[in-house]
Amino acid sequence: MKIKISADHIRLLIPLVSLAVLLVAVFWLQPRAMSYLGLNLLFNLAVPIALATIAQMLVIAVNDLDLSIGTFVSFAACVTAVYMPSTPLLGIFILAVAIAAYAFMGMIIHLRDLPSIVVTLGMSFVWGGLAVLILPSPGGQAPVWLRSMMTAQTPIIPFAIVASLVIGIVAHLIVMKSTLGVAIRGVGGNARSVSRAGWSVLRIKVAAYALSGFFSVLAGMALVGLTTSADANIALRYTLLSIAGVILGGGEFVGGRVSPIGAVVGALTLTLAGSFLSFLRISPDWQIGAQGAVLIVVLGLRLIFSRREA
Amino acid sequence: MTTPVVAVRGASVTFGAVRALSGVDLEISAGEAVGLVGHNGAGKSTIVNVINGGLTPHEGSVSYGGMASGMTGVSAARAGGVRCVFQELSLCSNLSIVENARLMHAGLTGFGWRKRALALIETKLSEVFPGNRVDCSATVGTLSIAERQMVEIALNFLDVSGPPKLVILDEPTSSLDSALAEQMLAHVRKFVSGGGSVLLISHILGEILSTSTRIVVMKDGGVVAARPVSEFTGKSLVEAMGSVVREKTRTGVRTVLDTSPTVIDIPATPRTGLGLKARKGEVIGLAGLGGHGQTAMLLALFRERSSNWLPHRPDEIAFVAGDRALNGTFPLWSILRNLSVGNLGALSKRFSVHAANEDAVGAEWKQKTAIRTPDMHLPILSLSGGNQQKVLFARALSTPARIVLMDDPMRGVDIGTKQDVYSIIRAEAEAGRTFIWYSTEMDEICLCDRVYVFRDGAIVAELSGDEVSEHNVLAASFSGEAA
Amino acid sequence: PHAANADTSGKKIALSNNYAGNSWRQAMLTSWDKVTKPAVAAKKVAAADAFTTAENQATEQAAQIQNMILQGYDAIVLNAASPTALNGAVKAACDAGIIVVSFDGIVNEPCAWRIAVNFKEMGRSQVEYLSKRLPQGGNLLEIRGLAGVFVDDEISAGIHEGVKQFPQFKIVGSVHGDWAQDVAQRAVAGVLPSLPDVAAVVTQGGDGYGAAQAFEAAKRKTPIIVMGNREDELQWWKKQKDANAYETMSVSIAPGVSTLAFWVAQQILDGKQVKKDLTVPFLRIDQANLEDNLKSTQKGGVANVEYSQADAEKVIADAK
Amino acid sequence: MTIFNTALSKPWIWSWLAALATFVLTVLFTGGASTFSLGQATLTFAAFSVIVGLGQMLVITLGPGNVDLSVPATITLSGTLALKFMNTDASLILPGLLVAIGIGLGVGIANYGLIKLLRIPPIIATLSMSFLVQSLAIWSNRGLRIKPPDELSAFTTGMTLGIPNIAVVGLTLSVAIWWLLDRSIYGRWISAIGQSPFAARMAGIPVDGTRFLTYVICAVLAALCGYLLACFSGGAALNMGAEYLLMSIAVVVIGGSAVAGGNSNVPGIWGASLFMFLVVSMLNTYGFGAGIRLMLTGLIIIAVIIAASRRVSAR
Ligand SMILES: Nc1ncnc2c1ncn2[C@@H]1O[C@H](COP(=O)(O)OP(=O)(O)OP(=O)(O)O)[C@@H](O)[C@H]1O
Ligand SMILES: Nc1ncnc2c1ncn2[C@@H]1O[C@H](COP(=O)(O)OP(=O)(O)OP(=O)(O)O)[C@@H](O)[C@H]1O
Ligand SMILES: [Mg+2]
Ligand SMILES: [Mg+2]
Repeated sequence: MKIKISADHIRLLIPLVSLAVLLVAVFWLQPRAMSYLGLNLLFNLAVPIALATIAQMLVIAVNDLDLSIGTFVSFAACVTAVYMPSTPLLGIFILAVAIAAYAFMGMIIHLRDLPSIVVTLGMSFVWGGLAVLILPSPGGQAPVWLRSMMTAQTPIIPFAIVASLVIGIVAHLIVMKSTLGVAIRGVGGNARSVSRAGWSVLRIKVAAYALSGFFSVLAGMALVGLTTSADANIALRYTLLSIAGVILGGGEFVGGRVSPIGAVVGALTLTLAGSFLSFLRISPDWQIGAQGAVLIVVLGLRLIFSRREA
Repeated sequence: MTTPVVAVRGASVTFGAVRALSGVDLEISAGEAVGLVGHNGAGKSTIVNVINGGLTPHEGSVSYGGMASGMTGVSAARAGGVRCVFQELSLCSNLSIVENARLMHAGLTGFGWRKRALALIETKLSEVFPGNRVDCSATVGTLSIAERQMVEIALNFLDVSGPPKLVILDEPTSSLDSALAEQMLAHVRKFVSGGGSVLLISHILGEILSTSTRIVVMKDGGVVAARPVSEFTGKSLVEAMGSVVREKTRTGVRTVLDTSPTVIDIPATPRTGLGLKARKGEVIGLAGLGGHGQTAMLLALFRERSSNWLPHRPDEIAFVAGDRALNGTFPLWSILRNLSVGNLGALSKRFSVHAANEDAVGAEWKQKTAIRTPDMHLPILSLSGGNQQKVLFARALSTPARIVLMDDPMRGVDIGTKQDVYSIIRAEAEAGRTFIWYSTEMDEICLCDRVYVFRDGAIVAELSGDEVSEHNVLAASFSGEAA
Repeated sequence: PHAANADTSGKKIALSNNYAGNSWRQAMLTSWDKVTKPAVAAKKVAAADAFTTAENQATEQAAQIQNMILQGYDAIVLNAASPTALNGAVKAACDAGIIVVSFDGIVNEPCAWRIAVNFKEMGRSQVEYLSKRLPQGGNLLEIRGLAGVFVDDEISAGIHEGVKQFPQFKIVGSVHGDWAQDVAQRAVAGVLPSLPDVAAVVTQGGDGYGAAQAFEAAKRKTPIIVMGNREDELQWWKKQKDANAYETMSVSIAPGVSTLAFWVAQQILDGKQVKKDLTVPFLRIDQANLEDNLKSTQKGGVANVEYSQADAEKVIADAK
Repeated sequence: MTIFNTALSKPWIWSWLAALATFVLTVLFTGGASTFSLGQATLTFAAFSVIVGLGQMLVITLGPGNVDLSVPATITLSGTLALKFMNTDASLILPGLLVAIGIGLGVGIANYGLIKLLRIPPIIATLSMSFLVQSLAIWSNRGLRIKPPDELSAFTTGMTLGIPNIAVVGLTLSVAIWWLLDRSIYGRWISAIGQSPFAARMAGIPVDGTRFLTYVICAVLAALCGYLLACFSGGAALNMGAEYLLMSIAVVVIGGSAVAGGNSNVPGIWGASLFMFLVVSMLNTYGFGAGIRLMLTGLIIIAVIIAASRRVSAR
């Protein structure tokens, strides 16, 4: 009698519908995009964004916000491009230390009860500074294996789509299915009751931040694989993109309500929105404004479903 | 002689200037149901926190089942088989019931734990609350408050790796209606007769008297009486708590009301043919089982009569929340600010809040509603649950509002204060205020001039004057389907 | 003159631009518009569309280029956010048979053409000029651009080279002005109180006026500030020149170089053999031609030159 | 009274201490010679951050997720349009100011319109709006720099009794906002909303009206800052606001306002604004390269916030 649509399904439905609508619009404007090559070109730059969005989502899941993701991904990209081709061990070591620094940041935030926004804002300067030190002017080089991985010709389905699917599923398993994921979201929902149940909220938060750092590192590496080189400012915009991606994907800033698949879909949607505008060929004066308009329209779609949320 | 499940010896706890516990001894043995009563702020929740390891006493000790006292804190308590249903709901509302169970029970590991957990919860839930209609695969956020409370209770009785030895229930029935409360108490009795032990806290003395084997009375941070239940009567229990029982103050039908002007008039719904009408000076009760639309109606009434865009006219309507954490208190603020926020306009000159006026109003209501605090400038969260509720009450009553909406406002308020508030309500009603009062307690419903009974989101019966009685309300609550 | 003269009237050219947030870029877009509109009307090419990304980011520009591949452009004229980070997308475009011509912000992917300005020389020449004005040397304040960006690094390297060449100069302070007047003003005002006497300010363009303002606010003697061809800088210079015979020079790349890139792309589409690396001189203004340049510069804009098809042919021929 | 008030007033102390320390360190570099001129420069530039920071603070006080990212674009648009409107004509100074304020009103109304009508989270709504506003600025003037009227330019760069006029303006606005926040009913309202919008609604607070007003005030302050900044630096540039995105947020949080909303303070904004200018000046003065400079800036911010945190948790 009653059709059971849970809040979680709605959360996922909205981004999927937005993506589908945009995709139809893009195909209509540019039928050439409807091909193996076309889909790859449309979506391959969404792969690092999707990874960064997952990283942001992990932090949002524990009710924090990470303003340093953009500079951290840039930093990871610089390390990858500078050290990975010649001295991979050193590169891996630096990245591992960076992930540990992320975990440490989570620890400080929890122990001192600091606002994550301020700490990550401060860290964004630190990562930016380190990136400039490592790579004062653009350059470096993608390691061959990374380049060939990111430009792989997968059968039938383009690599960009395969990669997005894999990212979504892995993140879903970690965040929605594993015990650690339950604990992470539990801390976002009600940290007090998680600690009353005998868990160490500190350890959970540290794990969330470490995972976030790990996904950010992957984002940086994927980015270098696509662009073939790095610079210190390469991913600054990922901070806002990743936040927008999480929200677009149905996540909420507080309360541990997140959706990994939604986040990946959100990242794809954001990327596609940019292409959609290119294909519309608006006057250069208004191209920037049109990006805003598209964001508004895509998020406005949520209104259609909002009667249920209210 | 068996070793006690938990033994608290000489525990003292202080919060700044407040001495919440002073040298309390408490032992609970297997097969015992200990009822814990006391006024708001007596220290009941504090001793609960000491027992479950969340709070280390500043003096004294806690030990579990004679275990070596090497372990401390929450993990020691859990290892000792202590489970706790807290006064405020404490599930993660963004997680599913199953996931909450996973967080609560470390034993739920390994492949397929979700399936196992689901089965365990479904069994336990229908064991404690037979005939419930809770969807055990749902996310907690989609459940009503009563359902959440039911789930939380069931989760704490869950037998994952060994049954719980001691279950602490801190005002577990405050958001349950009487039928559900009775089911829960029945389960407690069964659990205790099976060798488990329970610490039950409630302000509803009937529950304590009917369920406990032993009653401990607390007052101002200390234990003042601890005797088997057979040595107490309702009256002696109240006296032990330090309050005086007053006669029921029902004054009979006040006929003057029939001529006073109508202040609220909600047209009849076609389904049941009944609407809601309230006159100046009336106390209207909203009754029925919990979760049948009473809160929704109060929220709608308030929204309708107050603007979301323009400053509110405080002489129109005021609201007393029942769910403090959700829509009542402002946690960063002092007690005083929490109280004065409802009527800032009257305390201000040219939009600027006048500190002296504010202090005066604070002092007046601190005294009127007996808020237990040394200083109204302390944070609101330093108050016990019941005292926070009094602040919300004072917030509404200190406005000149003609209509006061009350959403089960006496949750967790002790009996002495309740009686004070009842008489304030009476006096204010006589002075011309209208009260719309949703309550889950039958005693309170019986104090109202007129009562509307709710079922499935609509009014199914209107009772007035002498028709207002427990029997009639219950009959109307359950008769909906036949009509 | 050459054998293969393909018809370019059916060819579509796109401008990929990564930033529109300053007057230089706006002048660049205006020049593009001014030159390509008549070219399209005269059926020299079928289309010359300009695209700008919302944020100054290599990743967004890479996506933009990939979209242009899908849109079927025959050539892409590119002012790149990064000399290397677009290489993946540029390679993909080349592989799809698209001509890529980069200018100002050039890319180092070998398949693309580059119309470069010798930024290093631009920096070095500033010091050389100063050595003539101040033979005895003095203290320099360096205002740099945006940290981590190629152009900033190049010009700064040139300046340091110049200082090595003319060791009577010493850089006593270096701040990042992000190529913006107000940022430069803020940064200079912050270090100025702790600096010794400054004889001259070497800049990267777009920051000279801010520096002048900061010196004025600190009530310090105005040093020789090398300007960057912005109209307000020239205007200020003119005022100082008239009042107290103030002397300096101004140097920057002309925004109209976008139109040169357009014609070069057209020539390549036309089948011309064009060397991969072309250079254009930077646009320098001196005491003598200040008034002329001021007259021809739009109020509030940047000193500019636009290129014709003939200019492009000449540049190509010269490079041979 | 006293316990509560002193506890509340503590979080901002740390940004002031940090500002003082950086000031002393910078001045020491020159053996004290630069005290006065550095002080003046600091006051001037800090005042701009203060003006936008005040508005941002009110918005952040509204609770988690509330932040106005359209501040930079609003600064740019109001600077551009006001200067274009005045076109160096001194008689249009006041109407020009009204144009700037009008732009602030417009952006604020539009921001809240998106948030309320389309239920878009504020971060994204104001980000989208900033793109639109930036486009408007590009379209309206294409980046041409028009000079401010001479009188206005003299006022914005001038001093009164040795204090920069801009700082006087900033101070006046700060006092006004401090009154709003600490003394007025409106201040209680935004604090309540920041703690729990639902509880605020049920306490009879006009939640939408208050939030609307807050977003409008923030945009108007940004527009005012744009007007002054454009006049101060001799013309509007399309990127003149970019600096103030991170800056406006940083001064609020470093100043000790609770990011979770509900609790904020005005003196902290000043301390943090002075500090943010001084820290860059100090590192520039000591001649650090860009990389080291950025790193140290970040580490100092974190150190300040850790030092401040002990106070906050003792409350
Ligand atoms: N975190 C705290 N900070 C300061 N004071 C506190 C704190 N927690 C409790 N108190 C004080 O300790 C005393 C005991 O509180 P407790 O919560 O144990 O009362 P209670 O008996 O559970 O009351 P109620 O029936 O209202 O729930 C009260 O006076 C309360 O104000
Ligand atoms: N305290 C509250 N604050 C906010 N929303 C509430 C509250 N209580 C109920 N609601 C919402 O009001 C609507 C009606 O709720 P419901 O029918 O359960 O009211 P009720 O019968 O008073 O319930 P209860 O007895 O649990 O308070 C639901 O959408 C619910 O989410
Ligand atoms: Mg209690
Ligand atoms: Mg209710």
